[in-house]
Amino acid sequence: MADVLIAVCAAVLLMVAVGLLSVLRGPTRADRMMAAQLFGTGGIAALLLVGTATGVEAVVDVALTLAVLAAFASVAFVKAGQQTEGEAGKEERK
Amino acid sequence: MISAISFGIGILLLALALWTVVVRDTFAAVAGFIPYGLLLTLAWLVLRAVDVALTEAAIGAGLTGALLINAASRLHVTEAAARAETPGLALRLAAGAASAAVTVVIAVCLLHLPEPAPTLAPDVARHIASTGVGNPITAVLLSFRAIDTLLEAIALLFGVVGVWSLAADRNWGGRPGFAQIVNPNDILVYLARVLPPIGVVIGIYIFWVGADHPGGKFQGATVIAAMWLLVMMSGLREAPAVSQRWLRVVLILGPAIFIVLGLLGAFMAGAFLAYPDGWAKPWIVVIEAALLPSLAVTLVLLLVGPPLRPEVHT
Amino acid sequence: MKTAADVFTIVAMLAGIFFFVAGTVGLLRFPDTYTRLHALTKADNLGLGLVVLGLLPQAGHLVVALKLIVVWLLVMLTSADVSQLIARAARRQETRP
Amino acid sequence: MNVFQLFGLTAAVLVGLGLYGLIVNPQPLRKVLAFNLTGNGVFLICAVIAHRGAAAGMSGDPVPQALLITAIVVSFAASALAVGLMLRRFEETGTNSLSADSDAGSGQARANVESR
Repeated sequence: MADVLIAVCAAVLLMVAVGLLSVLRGPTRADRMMAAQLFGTGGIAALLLVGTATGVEAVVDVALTLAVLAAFASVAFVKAGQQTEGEAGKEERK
Repeated sequence: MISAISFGIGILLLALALWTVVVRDTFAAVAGFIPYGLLLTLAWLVLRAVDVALTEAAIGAGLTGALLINAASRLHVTEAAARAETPGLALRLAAGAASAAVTVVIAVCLLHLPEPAPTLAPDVARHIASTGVGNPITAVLLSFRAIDTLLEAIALLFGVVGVWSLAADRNWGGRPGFAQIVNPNDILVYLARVLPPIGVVIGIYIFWVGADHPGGKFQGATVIAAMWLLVMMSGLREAPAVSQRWLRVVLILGPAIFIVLGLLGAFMAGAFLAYPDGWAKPWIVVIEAALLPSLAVTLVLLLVGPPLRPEVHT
Repeated sequence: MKTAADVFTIVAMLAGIFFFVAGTVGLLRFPDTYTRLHALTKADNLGLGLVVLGLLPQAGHLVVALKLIVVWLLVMLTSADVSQLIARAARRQETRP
Repeated sequence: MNVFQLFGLTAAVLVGLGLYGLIVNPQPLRKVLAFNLTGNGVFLICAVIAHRGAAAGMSGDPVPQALLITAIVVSFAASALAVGLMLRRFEETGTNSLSADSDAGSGQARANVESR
């Protein structure tokens, strides 16, 4: 069973990696922020799979922490965007 | 099988690291650094350092990302000017050669590590019963190497003092962060109302299980700190003014109790930070419980930065 | 009994992988930020849900199984909110002169 | 190749990459990022050594692992302090450059700060 879980984990990681390639290229900042979001879901799945496969029961606690905090950077991104907008108002779009 | 997945993690880690070093746009570099932190969590897990994975998940994936994203957004206007200062090809080649040399030296050293591997695990296993805790990492952090943890708590406190010292004179004693306009129907406000109660429970849970399972005060404090920051970012509550007495008391409470108990140990057990026989577990619990709020407040204050607005007295 | 649980796990995992693949294909193929965001947050969440579902029979303890479900619920809550936030940020950037 | 060698090599390359970025990239924020890469490389080395030291029924040597936890928290504090310095300097002078003649544009930026 452990091997199956690891194989599934490899598949998920591969998909996340390909997705990362796509979102990190942009073009907009919002696209790039999706990288965090992508890893929030895919990364937690991979984490749970590796942890269960290697018999580390405490992996659920790590996943819980990640689940609570994964949104944090994205929230900071949105807030920072609003603030710099108020301050300078100029931000190039690529 | 596990080495196949490790290979994938290693390659992906290096690819993301390369991205953060070479990409032109700083925001893109930071956006790559966040998944890098999450991937590192996976690496710690594969290396069976679950406590470290937990810390990385909390700090590396959560707080550091928020810190850097905010900085990258604010400093965006300076980027074009700074890019013009990129050093010439000769320096870049020299730097590349030097870095490659360092890499090779480290790699060679790591491939020739002594056999059998030196380890302190048997010593920890022999003495862990005297501490009363079941998690060897907690035993190391709060008993065998308690002085490190004490100094770390103090170093973090100095970090806060350093950040505060960056305040302009007119803002001293005021509130960090800019004034915010709250839209009560915003989805962020909804998130900041729903998530923190759950997050605080999870933070306290992770702190509590730290005695016997992976977890502990650093990880728990980080989760709680992030929840408070979320409430601040949504605008529901303002950051506290740094002149508030309760804030300063909470900041020093943990290290102070740590030092007092350490001194008490000097009288009762004959050495600073030694625990009297049979009292180790309760002392550790008291120290950890006192450090939890101090660390949470410290992390929040490190992230929100120096005061930016004078305190308005109403 | 053991094999039935394993078969269930494998089926759920395969379905989960399908949705992760769908999400990534969406990221690669969709033309703009909003549709990509849609692909990411919907498909990947379902993928994670199925992976969690598949892991449930492998969880040694009832508490672990409950925590697994909490993880999924939390991810759904946060990613639904964050996708809205990111979409709004993208829209603000777009409508700016 | 086993897990130790694999992550050991990854760590060595991370240190090198971080070092390169630290020297070559002129922007302070990028230097902080690069420094974090180097730091993570060192942490990874520590974790590999801890993993090799698995004995007495433990999955790793707990002493380096405990050090790692301390190190991660402290490196966050150091990054926060560095970012704070950068933002403050930007606010005061309008520049975020490390070169000696970068204070030229400070007048305009200072006016900007005063008007806030």
